[in-house]
Amino acid sequence: MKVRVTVMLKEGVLDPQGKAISHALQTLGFPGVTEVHVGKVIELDVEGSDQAAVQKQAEDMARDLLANLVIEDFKVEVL
Amino acid sequence: MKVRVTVMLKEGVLDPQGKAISHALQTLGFPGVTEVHVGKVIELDVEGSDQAAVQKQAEDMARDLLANLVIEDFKVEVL
Amino acid sequence: MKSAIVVFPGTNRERDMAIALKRVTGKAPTMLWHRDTDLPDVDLVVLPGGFSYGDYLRCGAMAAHSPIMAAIRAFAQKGGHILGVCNGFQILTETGMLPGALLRNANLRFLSQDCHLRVERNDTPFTHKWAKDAVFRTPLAHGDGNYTADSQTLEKLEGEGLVAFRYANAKGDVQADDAETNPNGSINSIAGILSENTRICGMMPHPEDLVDPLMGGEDGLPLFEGLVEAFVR
Amino acid sequence: MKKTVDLALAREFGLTSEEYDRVLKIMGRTPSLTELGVFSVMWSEHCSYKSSRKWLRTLPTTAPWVIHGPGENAGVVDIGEGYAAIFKMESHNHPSFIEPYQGAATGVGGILRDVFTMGARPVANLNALRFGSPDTPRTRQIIDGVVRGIGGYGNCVGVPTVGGEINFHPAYDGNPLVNAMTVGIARKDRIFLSAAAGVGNPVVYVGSRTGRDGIHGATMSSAEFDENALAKRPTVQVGDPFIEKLLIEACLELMATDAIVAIQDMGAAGLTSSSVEMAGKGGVGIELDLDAVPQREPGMTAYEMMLSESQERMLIVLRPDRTEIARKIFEKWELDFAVIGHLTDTGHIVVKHKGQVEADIPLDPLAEEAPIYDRPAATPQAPAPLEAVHAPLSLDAMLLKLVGSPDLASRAWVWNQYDSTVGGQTVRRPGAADAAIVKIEDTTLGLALTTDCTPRYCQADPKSGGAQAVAEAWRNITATGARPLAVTDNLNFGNPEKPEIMGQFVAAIEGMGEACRALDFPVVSGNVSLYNETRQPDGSTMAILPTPAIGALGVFEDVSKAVGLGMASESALVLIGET
Ligand SMILES: Nc1ncnc2c1ncn2[C@@H]1O[C@H](COP(=O)(O)OP(=O)(O)O)[C@@H](O)[C@H]1O
Repeated sequence: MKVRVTVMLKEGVLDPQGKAISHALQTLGFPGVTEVHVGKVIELDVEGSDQAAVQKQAEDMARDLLANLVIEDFKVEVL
Repeated sequence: MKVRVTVMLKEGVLDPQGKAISHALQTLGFPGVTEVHVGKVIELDVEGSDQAAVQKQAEDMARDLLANLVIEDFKVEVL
Repeated sequence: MKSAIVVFPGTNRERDMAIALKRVTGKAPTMLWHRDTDLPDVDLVVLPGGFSYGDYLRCGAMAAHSPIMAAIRAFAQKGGHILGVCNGFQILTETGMLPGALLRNANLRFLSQDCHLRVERNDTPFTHKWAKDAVFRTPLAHGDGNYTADSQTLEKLEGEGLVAFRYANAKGDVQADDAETNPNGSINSIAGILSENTRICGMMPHPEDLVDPLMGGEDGLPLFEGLVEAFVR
Repeated sequence: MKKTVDLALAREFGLTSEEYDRVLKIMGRTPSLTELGVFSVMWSEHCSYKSSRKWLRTLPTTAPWVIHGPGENAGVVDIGEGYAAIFKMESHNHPSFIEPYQGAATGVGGILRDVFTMGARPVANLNALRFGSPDTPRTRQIIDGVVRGIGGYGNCVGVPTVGGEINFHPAYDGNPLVNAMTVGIARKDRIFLSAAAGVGNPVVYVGSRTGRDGIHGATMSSAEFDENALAKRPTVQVGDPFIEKLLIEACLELMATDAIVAIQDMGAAGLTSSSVEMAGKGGVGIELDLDAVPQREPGMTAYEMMLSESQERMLIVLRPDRTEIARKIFEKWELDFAVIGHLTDTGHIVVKHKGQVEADIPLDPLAEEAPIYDRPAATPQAPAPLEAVHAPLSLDAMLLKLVGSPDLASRAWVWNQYDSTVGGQTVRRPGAADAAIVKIEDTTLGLALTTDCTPRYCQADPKSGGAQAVAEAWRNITATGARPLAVTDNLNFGNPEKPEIMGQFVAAIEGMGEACRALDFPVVSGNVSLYNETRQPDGSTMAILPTPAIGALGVFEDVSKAVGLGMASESALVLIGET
């Protein structure tokens, strides 16, 4: 099954990338952009056919490796 | 409006990060993972209320700056 | 030779480059700011190394949209000479002035070490002080130097002889799948390429950091001496 | 976050009941939350050196070539031809355990600011690292993150990382040490200090915006805070080396004008310590209007802004007629710039927010009545006799074992991730000499730089261990041909409230002082990191090995005479000294 894990910085954590991109967009002539946040997306092919089990396994993977819970939150979607 | 731009390496472009993650997942005891792809997700707050116009603007931003079409594909979702 | 160096926010090897250029021309190059919209009358424009805009998003992506890049594009169209080193190379690929792209190093780490480069042709202003197939040592320092291009582009580069430098061992042997000699994993061990008219050169390593015996050698000097000879005026 | 200010809260903030009594006496009333926050950070071990000050005073700090010793943001020594070298070492141990990459990265950022604040262009970074056993996965993760973090920050700001040292010992399993050192160069008549002057002069904030980063970083246990806020509130500061690079260039550009009266970076306890220290040193008052502070998040309270540890920020007192010149420079570099207050003649720090006075504290007693402790120190026990060492069966096997041991193995994996050549002045890169060597651009001058300490010696005998660290640094510098000039230190120890730890601390300083005096090698800056202990499963705590890391600097009049380690063929090998 295909799984998508999205990892974003926690609210309130400085996001230097987002800041720099929003700044660049302004000067590029896209003035309407107010906030930018940058995160990672990790797409996985996981063996198995039980949606709940795959979801659980992906959450474990996110906690153990894919996200840094000190500064990041994650979201798991089984596609 | 909130917009999410997802940027992934094109198929065929080497993705050492994906490989490293899939390897690390194996050694961490997640044997069932076969393929891993890593990409970026950029969430933007864009002024405007016309869904189509915002979609178009985000696509322009993606083409101009957020993705490098030589190596990357992108997808725009107005949320 | 009259030369200019472009400084973007986050550029950090402009001083190294200025030292190298001054060493061969006897005069300090003009420093340009990324917001400038005109170029002075120069023979060579250099995009130096660093982390323009923090290299956030992608290396060189935001600098490629700086105001000065329009003037640099026009300069290129008129046949001007441009050297892009490290971040400068990344910026040139991001603008499309050179083909291909630079990905994360294959081992996913920043690399700071010496490497050896083999000179692939010596009939360009950038390479003519070396013999063809000469090998020279130079430092490299980057996290995203893994050159890639689609097969069509690659065919063209190789077919038209637009590869300037390849990573090699000290004897000049090239082996793309060997991490010792091709440290960042570049396709075909490509370290530097040329535009079709051979007037734009982009390369990842830093010959400008090896132009003084006190800093460990002068192996990078021929690049700069060659440029000066190409523009005697 | 409405909290009643009382002894219980003061305790949560890390003050003792005696210290809280002192606060009440100084204020003559119950302090506000913001005021309590200011006292607690200013009187924290980190800012007040309350356990160590008495002993630090015993170190030699002067020599004819010392321009500024301890007390400024960094030490300053005369290196000739009108130039000064400015340098300091600082720890980021705890943050590097919580989040190794960001902890180490912001450690590098912090020490860079201490140096360029004084007018120097940073020319070299070094580090001194201690990790637990390299075969545990957690330690490997920490090493990886710390090394990436040091590289990630240093490489981006474009300051070469030219040297350092690494040791391993299980005592650092839960408490790695990340000590970072920066060396900068300035004209010796263009050095900038932090003492504010000139009643009415504007106080200016530049750099990144203020967020709720690391608010309880310095003092308090976070658990006491309202759970919800905590989950969202980052305890870890994230660094932005790109902004730091712009800040360096903008500050140096401003420093080339005559606009600056005083300047100080916002380090631990950010706005509080910078404003209190600048005003205190200058003997003036200061009034801040927090509404003007550039903010990253909406709804921040005065307390949060005063205690935020957001990175990449500086506080500057300007000549009033130069404010516009300064504003233009920071606009050019695309950095936030805001006049957030002015100097007064009241001798108080007054903090206003939304029309309210949130804090009003007399500065003299805040500094002068800061606690200082003479903690009981047990004399360290004589080192235990070593077990007999048997002659190895095979010298070859022994050599292999030594070369393969973590403490002696090649560090190339580490330094190959650090840009050591940016700047074009690196004469000897890591591994090429006993000390790193950098040239001073446009001169024949050069600097030899090293960091040294052998914790297991300090464990066995803190006094000789402290002396040995200084001596080793001195030897590493002289071995390159440079003349040793001065020392910075980073004293990493356990809990000073334990007499045996305090004993280690006192003895190590005694040893360092003796060696520094004997070698005419003064200490011009430094940092103390105490309470480096980890709770064990059985409830006891384990302290790190006593680790007084020494950073040292020497000068070459003619750097082309420097010698390295590489042996030319047919050269003779001479051993000097008794074996
Ligand atoms: N953390 C580090 N960062 C950069 N360089 C390092 C680090 N650790 C060690 N080095 C370098 O490795 C070399 C050998 O280190 P070390 O064994 O500690 O030297 P020494 O015995 O001279 O003190 C030196 O050049 C030192 O600067």
